Amino acid sequence: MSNTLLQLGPSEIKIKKHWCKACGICIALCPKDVLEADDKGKAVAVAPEKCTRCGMCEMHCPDFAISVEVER
Amino acid sequence: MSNTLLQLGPSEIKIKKHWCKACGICIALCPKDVLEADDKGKAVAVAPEKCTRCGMCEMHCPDFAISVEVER
Amino acid sequence: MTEVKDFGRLMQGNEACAEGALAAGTKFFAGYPITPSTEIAEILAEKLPQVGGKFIQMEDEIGGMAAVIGASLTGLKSITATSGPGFSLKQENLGFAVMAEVPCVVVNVQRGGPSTGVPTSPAQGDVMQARWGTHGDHPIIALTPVSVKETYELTIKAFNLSEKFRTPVILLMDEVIGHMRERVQLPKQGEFEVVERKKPQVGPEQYYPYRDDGTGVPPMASFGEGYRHHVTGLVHDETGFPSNKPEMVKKVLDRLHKKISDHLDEIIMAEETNLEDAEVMIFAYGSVARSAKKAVNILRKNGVKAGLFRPITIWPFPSTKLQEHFNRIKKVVVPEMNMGQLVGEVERAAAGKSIVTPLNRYDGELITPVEIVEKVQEVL
Amino acid sequence: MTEVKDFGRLMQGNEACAEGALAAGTKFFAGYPITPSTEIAEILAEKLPQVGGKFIQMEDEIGGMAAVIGASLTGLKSITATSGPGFSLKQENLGFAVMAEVPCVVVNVQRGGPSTGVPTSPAQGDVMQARWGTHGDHPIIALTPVSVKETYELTIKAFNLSEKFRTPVILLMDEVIGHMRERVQLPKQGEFEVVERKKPQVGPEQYYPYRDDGTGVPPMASFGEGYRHHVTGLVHDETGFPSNKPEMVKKVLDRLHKKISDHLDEIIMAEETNLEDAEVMIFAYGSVARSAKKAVNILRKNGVKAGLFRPITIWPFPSTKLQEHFNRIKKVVVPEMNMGQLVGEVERAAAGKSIVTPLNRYDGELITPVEIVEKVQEVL
Amino acid sequence: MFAQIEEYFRLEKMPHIWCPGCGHGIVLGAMARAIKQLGYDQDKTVVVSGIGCSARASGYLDFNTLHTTHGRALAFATGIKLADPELNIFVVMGDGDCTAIGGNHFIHAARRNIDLNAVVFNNNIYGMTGGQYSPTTPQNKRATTAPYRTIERNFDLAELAKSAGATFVGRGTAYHAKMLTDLIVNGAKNKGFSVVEAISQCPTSYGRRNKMGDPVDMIKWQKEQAVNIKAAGNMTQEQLGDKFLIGVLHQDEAPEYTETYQEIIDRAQGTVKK
Amino acid sequence: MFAQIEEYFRLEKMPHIWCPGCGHGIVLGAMARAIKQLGYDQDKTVVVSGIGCSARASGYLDFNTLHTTHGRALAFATGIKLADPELNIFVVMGDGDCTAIGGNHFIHAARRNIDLNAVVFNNNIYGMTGGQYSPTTPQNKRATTAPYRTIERNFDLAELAKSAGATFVGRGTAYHAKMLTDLIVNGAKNKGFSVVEAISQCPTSYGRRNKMGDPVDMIKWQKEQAVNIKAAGNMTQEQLGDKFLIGVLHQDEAPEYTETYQEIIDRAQGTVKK
Amino acid sequence: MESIAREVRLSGSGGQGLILAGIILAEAAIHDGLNTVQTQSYGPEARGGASKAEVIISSGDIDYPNVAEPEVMLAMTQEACDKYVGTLSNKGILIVDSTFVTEIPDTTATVYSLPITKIAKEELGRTLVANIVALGAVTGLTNVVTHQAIVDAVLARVPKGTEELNEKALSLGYEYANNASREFAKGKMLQAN
Amino acid sequence: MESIAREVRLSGSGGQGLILAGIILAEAAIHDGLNTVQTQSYGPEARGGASKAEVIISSGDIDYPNVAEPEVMLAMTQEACDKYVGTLSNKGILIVDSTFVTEIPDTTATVYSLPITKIAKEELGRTLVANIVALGAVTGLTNVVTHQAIVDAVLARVPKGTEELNEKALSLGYEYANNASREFAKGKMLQAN
Ligand SMILES: Cc1ncc(C[n+]2csc(CCOP(=O)(O)OP(=O)(O)O)c2C)c(N)n1
Ligand SMILES: Cc1ncc(C[n+]2csc(CCOP(=O)(O)OP(=O)(O)O)c2C)c(N)n1
Ligand code: SF4
Ligand code: SF4
Ligand code: SF4
Ligand code: SF4
Ligand code: SF4
Ligand code: SF4
Ligand SMILES: [Mg+2]
Ligand SMILES: [Mg+2]
Repeated sequence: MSNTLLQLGPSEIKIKKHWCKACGICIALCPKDVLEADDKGKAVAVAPEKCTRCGMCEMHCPDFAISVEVER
Repeated sequence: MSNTLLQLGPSEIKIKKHWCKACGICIALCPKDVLEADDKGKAVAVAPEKCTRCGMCEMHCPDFAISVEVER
Repeated sequence: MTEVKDFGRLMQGNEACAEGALAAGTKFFAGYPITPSTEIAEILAEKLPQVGGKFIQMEDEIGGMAAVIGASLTGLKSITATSGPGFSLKQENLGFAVMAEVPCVVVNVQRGGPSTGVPTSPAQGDVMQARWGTHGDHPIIALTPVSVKETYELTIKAFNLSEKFRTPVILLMDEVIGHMRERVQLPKQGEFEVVERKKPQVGPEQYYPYRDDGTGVPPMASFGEGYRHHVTGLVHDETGFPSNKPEMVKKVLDRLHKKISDHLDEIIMAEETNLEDAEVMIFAYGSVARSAKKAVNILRKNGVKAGLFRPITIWPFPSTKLQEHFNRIKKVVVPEMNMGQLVGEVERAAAGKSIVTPLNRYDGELITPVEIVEKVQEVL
Repeated sequence: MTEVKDFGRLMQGNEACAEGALAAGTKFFAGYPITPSTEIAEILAEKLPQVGGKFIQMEDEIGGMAAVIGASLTGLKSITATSGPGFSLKQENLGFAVMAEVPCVVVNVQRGGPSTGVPTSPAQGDVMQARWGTHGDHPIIALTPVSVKETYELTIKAFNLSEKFRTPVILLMDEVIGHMRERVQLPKQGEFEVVERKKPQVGPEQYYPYRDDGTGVPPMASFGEGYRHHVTGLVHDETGFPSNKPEMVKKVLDRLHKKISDHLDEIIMAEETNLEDAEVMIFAYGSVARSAKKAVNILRKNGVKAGLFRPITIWPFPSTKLQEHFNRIKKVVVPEMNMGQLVGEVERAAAGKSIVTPLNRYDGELITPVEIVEKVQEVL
Repeated sequence: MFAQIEEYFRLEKMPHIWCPGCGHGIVLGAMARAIKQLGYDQDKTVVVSGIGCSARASGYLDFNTLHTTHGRALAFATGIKLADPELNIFVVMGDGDCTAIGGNHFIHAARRNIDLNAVVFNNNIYGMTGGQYSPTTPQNKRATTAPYRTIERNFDLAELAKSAGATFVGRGTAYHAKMLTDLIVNGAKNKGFSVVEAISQCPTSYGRRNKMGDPVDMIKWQKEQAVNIKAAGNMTQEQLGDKFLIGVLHQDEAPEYTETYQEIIDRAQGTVKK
Repeated sequence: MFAQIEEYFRLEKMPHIWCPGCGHGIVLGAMARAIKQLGYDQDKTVVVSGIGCSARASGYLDFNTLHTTHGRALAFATGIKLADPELNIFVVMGDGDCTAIGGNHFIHAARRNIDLNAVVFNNNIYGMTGGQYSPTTPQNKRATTAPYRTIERNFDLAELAKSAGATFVGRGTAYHAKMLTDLIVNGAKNKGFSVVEAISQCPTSYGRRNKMGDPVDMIKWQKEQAVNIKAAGNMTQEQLGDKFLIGVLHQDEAPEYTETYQEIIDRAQGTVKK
Repeated sequence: MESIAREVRLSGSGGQGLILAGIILAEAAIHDGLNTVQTQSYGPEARGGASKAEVIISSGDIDYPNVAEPEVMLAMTQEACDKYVGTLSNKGILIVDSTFVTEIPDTTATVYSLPITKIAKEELGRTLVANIVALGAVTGLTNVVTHQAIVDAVLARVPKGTEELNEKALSLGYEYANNASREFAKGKMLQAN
Repeated sequence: MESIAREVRLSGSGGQGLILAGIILAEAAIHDGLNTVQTQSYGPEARGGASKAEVIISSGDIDYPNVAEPEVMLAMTQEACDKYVGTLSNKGILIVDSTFVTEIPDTTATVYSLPITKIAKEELGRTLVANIVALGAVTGLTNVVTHQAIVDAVLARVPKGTEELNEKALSLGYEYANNASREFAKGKMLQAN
């Protein structure tokens, strides 16, 4: 995966607000501080440009609410 | 047990015929050939004088039919 | 089991059950041994693999019932067999099969209870348990054979009803029938009906596993066939997914019951002997009906107009069939090898119109014809 | 549970059950959690050790029932609590307790069935199962509380009957009663009867654990007290050892039933409201009886002479008490949160004398007073 | 990308009803990704579950799904697998489901080495019924039925599975979601009974009562307490302390049940001599 | 001398109804001799059994005896022991009783380390119901429900007990009756859950069908196949072959359940602080 | 003894402590020497989703234990408000937590919109006590129980050390309610956001 | 079709093969074109203790399946003989294996005492076939089934390779019975020990 990284465009972090339950896990586990909580505690991508597409957020979201999409 | 043996009188091998089911185990396990089967297969002590009171017969009789008694 | 000329062959009741299951096309047995039903398992352990079927001895009766339901979900006709204590253990999953509408046949060869009771003696003590043993409202079908031959036939019938109505069917034998051997002349394959469950006629997208198609019984897809769906013991809607909306709860429970109660004609079987002119009815089932039949003969010889009503289907209870007679027959004797179970249903059906007298024996011995004769003479 | 002035306190039904058990002197609980009965376990987990008692969460409901029987054999008053699926699993060992005559209390807080059903909704779907759930003929006592206070009282009563008659007693609650909280003013210790099981009055040599001493209930020695004896679920003679002699089988089963049926006066409880001049009877129990009571009030206000028969003991069924009224009251409405269970017994008792009309709701909602009122108006 | 596994979900049932921060969703994701990797045909894949919060997993997945009775999932699954050995079967169980009421079916499925893939969502508690202790709750913890803290020792699920006969035993955590996916993949590839214990967090019924903080704290605890079995060899007993091992804990060869059963059929049908 | 243990028997129930040469009688004798050695008060001793030929043992012994339902003996016994920890409890089970239907109670009693003494009469078959295979029947044997021979692997009862948490696990045979007695004595002395597996012969339902000869042949087979664990260390894997080990197979220290429960009572009653 | 029963519904989502609030309200009724029955919704919806606790208060016996047409309804989430408002009595009172309930449903009931959770958060620093604030508001607006009774009931239930906080929460709710009440008396609906 | 049913009881102890004998006898009846029902005692007593297999043979239907008052009874142990003789028909036939039955109970039935097991052991070298010898005797003395039928039935049931042995056993039983029969005809009871 990591060797295809270079060929990929900037990542788009999709967050289904309706599915997000504001648990904070993605925010805590993102190594690049890409994510923050909104006033209801739900995740927002505040610095998508820093994202390395490591997948930590997506893999650990208990609610399938966050998805790191890649534009080709 | 074995060191009290010398002080004991001759052993008496009691066989409850009514309990014996003629399985042959005691006969087979007696190291001294003390026991034999009667015509119905039930155990009889044919050579009690050879008995060493090892207890094999009694301990292995599934029917509690044989008991090696010791006269004091 | 040697085939002998044309006179038929000697067969045991439990064997007839196993053979009937094979004749109905069963390909799966899971269970746990228990007297007096074990022979059914033993025979199927040998014969199922011969026809490419599967036999598994599970760790307990609960597992046996579960595995049977699992196998049926893949499309195999499946059966388990047990007796009293095991029947009690199967109750939770039996209810699951009712709720999830999974066809299967559960045989209970009744022995003396309660508890470990008298494991090797006959009884008819699980009759009410067959109806009410699992928690919650549920319909059930239970059949009681009177002979070795009928055991064969009713095992097939049990499968047919089970497949047709997507419901577990109980074959409620008793130790006398299970263990006795008698001469039987069995119908050959092709001479009896074999029903297969209804399959979906639409594509997976249009398939609703619990939608009433008008018959009350939704078509059933097997796991692995492309009709991915959800099966649960929770109350569910027609998609199969849980719902606790009051109207859905009512809807599913209503359909579960109606699919049975709307087809009583097909489900209810009873044998009536000498009832046309009878002044007294003997109501008896299972092995006791054999004694009753003999009692009727004796009574008739002695000038007493006795007749026999033998329910073959005991659940649903054949009230209507029975009530037809209560307009005329005012005396009913109900011999049972229990402390009085089905007699309660007879009384209810009689609704005060006929006097219902129980005759109970629960000491592990089959009621004799003479006992019945005497009881009839007593009530007349 | 804070004690407030003299006005009583707020208490939940399940809590009242736990408190009633403690008041009755229980020292042992074994069970397995299940909605909606779990609070009973949770409260006893906290409170039993405070009084030197024991609580154990077993690996399953079967084990819970078994452990309770074991504990009772050492002399401790013992209780287990469960709901539908767990009640099904307890059936085999419940039958053991009947057969071996081991006192214990089994609580079933009914939820929607069959199978997993609607775990959090109320129902009265296990009423017939309470009577017939285990295999074989067996007597049973089952009580149904109508309120939080009565839950407390009936839990004590259940222990009393259980100890007195050496038999398991079922406390058949429903989710409404189990989970509702209401103001209660409970009797204080000393203000209610607490029965202890009868102990042998003779020495171990003269002790027969299953010999009728004239009361039908043999004295019971505890394990460890010097009265070594044998306890089995097989049919046994008065020494406690297995016997399958027909006359012994009959003898033990007869005594098991007679010890109950000879004491119906002590066992059967029912509340009668406004029945003296009633032209229509509502027969209701458990939470539904609360709606029924309100319905009676409404009907009376509207000039309809309605009355309520509320069985508190549902098993044994209070036929005789009920029949007294059927000479006069010709219309009976039986609302139940099931598809019609106890109504069958009412019909049987009516024996055609009165017209019995069921009113069933099984969608997980409590029947409302208005529904009952309407049904009564319909039948009048 | 969720899009890659989206097809495995019944989207109309989402969002699921697990609590915020419940680990079960993470474990479910690992399962879905594993099945993706395995490339199983959806129509030929079955997910069986018992009863519990974990057991709800079956309802969210778009396979042939069966939500059974509490504790009996493996027994139902045994019937399915024996009846149709072509099917790929995953069995989702909670710790209570699997090791309390379902303990017997668990050891017997292991003994038979039947080709089922058990995924145990272990949150050390009965989540669904509100927090009673389970056979995997460690000692000295609080639960609604353990107001004075638990005194019972907990099962080592992996040890139990191994001694009963399972031929693949792995343990992962919600935190180690990637490894968990791999464990499920490898378990599925094992022809025989495979157990993957997935340590999951239940903030609602376990974490709160045991002062384990919020979901984030709980998942971080998993990170800290878990030791990869490959690294464990170089650690002293002291260093290990009360940490737990993750990774492939046991792997073994043994005949698989449904395959051996086929031999019986062959013998019975005379294809092969008895 | 039988006279020494005679008092422990209900002589009026004898002779027992086990078949000629059935190993269960030998194991029962070993139990009685062990209790003699332990010097337990008859009134304070309880024998609980399940259902099976083995389970009949309770009826022949003059203690407080309880003959329960099939598979549930340990659960009944758990109630008895917790209710009255003063009682010495022996739990007699058949292999089917203990490891098939009763498997769950077995592993949980072990996990709790409750002070019960399980004696498993293992004849590798369901004797009472006439010879169906059990979870301890070795592979490739004949049984009424295995007309094509067994394909399931058998449990290693001792391994299972150990991994579930039993603190004393021993194995003996009817042939090694003296050692069996000692094992039962040592198991009883262990404060915690003890398991003694007693290999017994069932000539009627197992031996005959598997051509193992008469009872004498079967008991000699035990002599030949059993290897004392103390001697096993000096043997090669080859020498061991399919022989089995006897002796004390596992011993361990752990808090006993009823003792720990007493601590809960103390805490709840405020004797000790929570 | 026939008498009028007053029915109160407290609704919101799982974690808002409304069941405790219902229990306290019922206990307050007992302090007042009244009869009371408290019920609540169980089930999956009790965890997340809309949930409710209901209390019936009466000087007479309470037979039918369910609330059919409550006179008073508290709604602390939009979902709960929408789901449960339907059976509210026409002449009833609806109290919504304006922190979460932004759309007032169509109803003929009198509506009070109070920023309950906001009050708890901003004036007390603890959203946790929103339920107690709500209790203050409900009792202040309806007098289903006396003020002393609700104070006593709250104090008897809350953990040691939090008495002051809770009493304050209760008072705040009471105050806001009184203001709202007064303002309503002036003939306009209060939107105290 | 009403017709007389003939009831036969074969009794002895668990290991003597009497259930198989009962099955064979019933199958012989089928060979004769008759109806038949076979039952047996199960339970602890079936293993050790006295046990029995019973056969009813009739040209008509057989409803009640139990043997109440057998016309023919075989007893191959003393215990079985004592236990079951009571219900033997007064005019019935009792055939005892004199190898084991040494005390003939008080009975008005006609008694034939034949050394069945001894014959099997001494003349055939296999006590195992005592049950077949017994069948020969029973059918020889009673004609409940035809000779051909019993021969066919035995041959159909026994393991391959043992046909000759079993046929011989059957014949021996038949012969002894005929002799006994003849001797009985001479008016004295046979004690062929
Ligand atoms: C026979 C039966 N007993 C008890 C229950 C109640 N029950 C439902 S889920 C559950 C335990 C859930 O715990 P676990 O299996 O660990 O799953 P989790 O909810 O923690 O994921 C229990 C006891 C039931 N449904 N059926
Ligand atoms: C619930 C239940 N299931 C099945 C049985 C039937 N049953 C009685 S004993 C037994 C097995 C006996 O085998 P084992 O436990 O090994 O004891 P053994 O007879 O070999 O000593 C079985 C299956 C029963 N009594 N109860
Ligand atoms: S993919 Fe990794 S870096 Fe990007 S937002 Fe998620 S956790 Fe952060
Ligand atoms: S992990 Fe998922 S549910 Fe939790 S905050 Fe992030 S997006 Fe929301
Ligand atoms: S005691 Fe030993 S030597 Fe004596 S008879 Fe018995 S086995 Fe033989
Ligand atoms: S071992 Fe016992 S039963 Fe067997 S032959 Fe010897 S005395 Fe008889
Ligand atoms: S209760 Fe626990 S396990 Fe259940 S959904 Fe909530 S967090 Fe998850
Ligand atoms: S069947 Fe087997 S276990 Fe049972 S008594 Fe006979 S030999 Fe012993
Ligand atoms: Mg869990
Ligand atoms: Mg065994």
